Amino acid sequence: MKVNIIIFGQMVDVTGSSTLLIENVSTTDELVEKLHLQFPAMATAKYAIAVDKKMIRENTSITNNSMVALLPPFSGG
Amino acid sequence: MKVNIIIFGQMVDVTGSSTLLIENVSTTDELVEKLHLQFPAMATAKYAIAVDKKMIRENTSITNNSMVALLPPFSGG
Amino acid sequence: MTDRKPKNIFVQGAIAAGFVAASIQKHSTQTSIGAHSIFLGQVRNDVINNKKVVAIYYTTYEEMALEKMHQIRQDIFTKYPLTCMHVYHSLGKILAGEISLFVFTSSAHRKAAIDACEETVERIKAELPVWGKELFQDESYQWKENK
Amino acid sequence: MTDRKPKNIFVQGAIAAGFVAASIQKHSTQTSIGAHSIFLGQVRNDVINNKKVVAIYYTTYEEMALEKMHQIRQDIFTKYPLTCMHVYHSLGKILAGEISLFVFTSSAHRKAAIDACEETVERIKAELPVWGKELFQDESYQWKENK
Repeated sequence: MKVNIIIFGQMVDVTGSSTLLIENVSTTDELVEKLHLQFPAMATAKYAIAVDKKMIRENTSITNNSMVALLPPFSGG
Repeated sequence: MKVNIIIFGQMVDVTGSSTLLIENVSTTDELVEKLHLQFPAMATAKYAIAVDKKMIRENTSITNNSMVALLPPFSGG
Repeated sequence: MTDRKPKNIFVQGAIAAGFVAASIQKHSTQTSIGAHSIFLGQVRNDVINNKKVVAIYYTTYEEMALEKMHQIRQDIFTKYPLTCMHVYHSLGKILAGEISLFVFTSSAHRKAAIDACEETVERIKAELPVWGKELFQDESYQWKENK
Repeated sequence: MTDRKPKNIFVQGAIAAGFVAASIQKHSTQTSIGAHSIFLGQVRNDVINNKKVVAIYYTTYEEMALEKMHQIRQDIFTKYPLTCMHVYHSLGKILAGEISLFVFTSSAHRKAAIDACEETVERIKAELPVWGKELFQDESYQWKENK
């Protein structure tokens, strides 16, 4: 299973990329764990996760078709 | 003693004029009494009195030089 | 009240959209501003007893209104950290759909600009000696009442 | 959420004063409107650690932002008796002094227009996935934070 992740704002500075492909994860908790291993700076970064354009607050299942996004604090306006 | 009165808005409909000259009054209470005799419709009209551009709430002395205004409810904007 | 001469706020006729734009544009050099709040009052085509309002004719007790506006302005600047405030009120005949009041406040942050604009509008409606005569199609009229 | 396609709110580059004027002008035919409330966000020339912000570069997660804005719009129309609401947000590089957010609400009476405008601005700042990168003169940057 591969999950495509899109990354915005200051999180791009943390991951160095605005998209990532992460393999072998089926929940957002697993995804976060993998990301933190790959990018230790994420541990102190503030961000939320959206799955299919909805902010999630709990561990959520993800599939090949899920659209996962890493969203740092909003600063529009 | 003559007092010049300026009249605005719907109060002009009541008095028929936008200025009046009232004689022999030295306070606003006396003035109101005279006006009500002259214009009985004033008894039911809503209006405030300004002396020298300040709204008054109590009986106030007026002189030849006073600028007295009859102000119906404001409806600007 | 200071001795400073009160600014005139009255304009003959409606306030044009282009005038609002020019006011906004002028602020682009004031780069400490982060937020503008604008209120525009537009004449409504109300139907009262089956008669349509086609225009409002505004009059004022100008000297008193300008003194009062000066005081409102001072109060608002004391209460809110504004960069600037502009107020324009129409006099004369303003057709339905035209703009008769323009209040424009600017500040570094949105809260001050928004609150100051609203408070200024409320005070103008309540405290300025201005009267609106609602003119109907058949040339009859009634006096406007502020809520 | 209805099936209706969300309206686009994003524009490339700054929002011109003339665009605001054209928006206002369009409403002169809607004679049931009595009040317009407008909020404009302008890029500030803040000084941070002795470095001056010369511009903000805005990016968004557009698909999600438009869905969210659609929901905000529906909530606001449910809560307030509005005649209309228009929202525009800039993307790309907006210079200090330029306008990056334009929120415009109209109603028969002022209370609804003013309250709806303020609530919409607050929700946009809190809920829209948009990010501002503050660009300094020396080409360094920092990420904007909303208060």
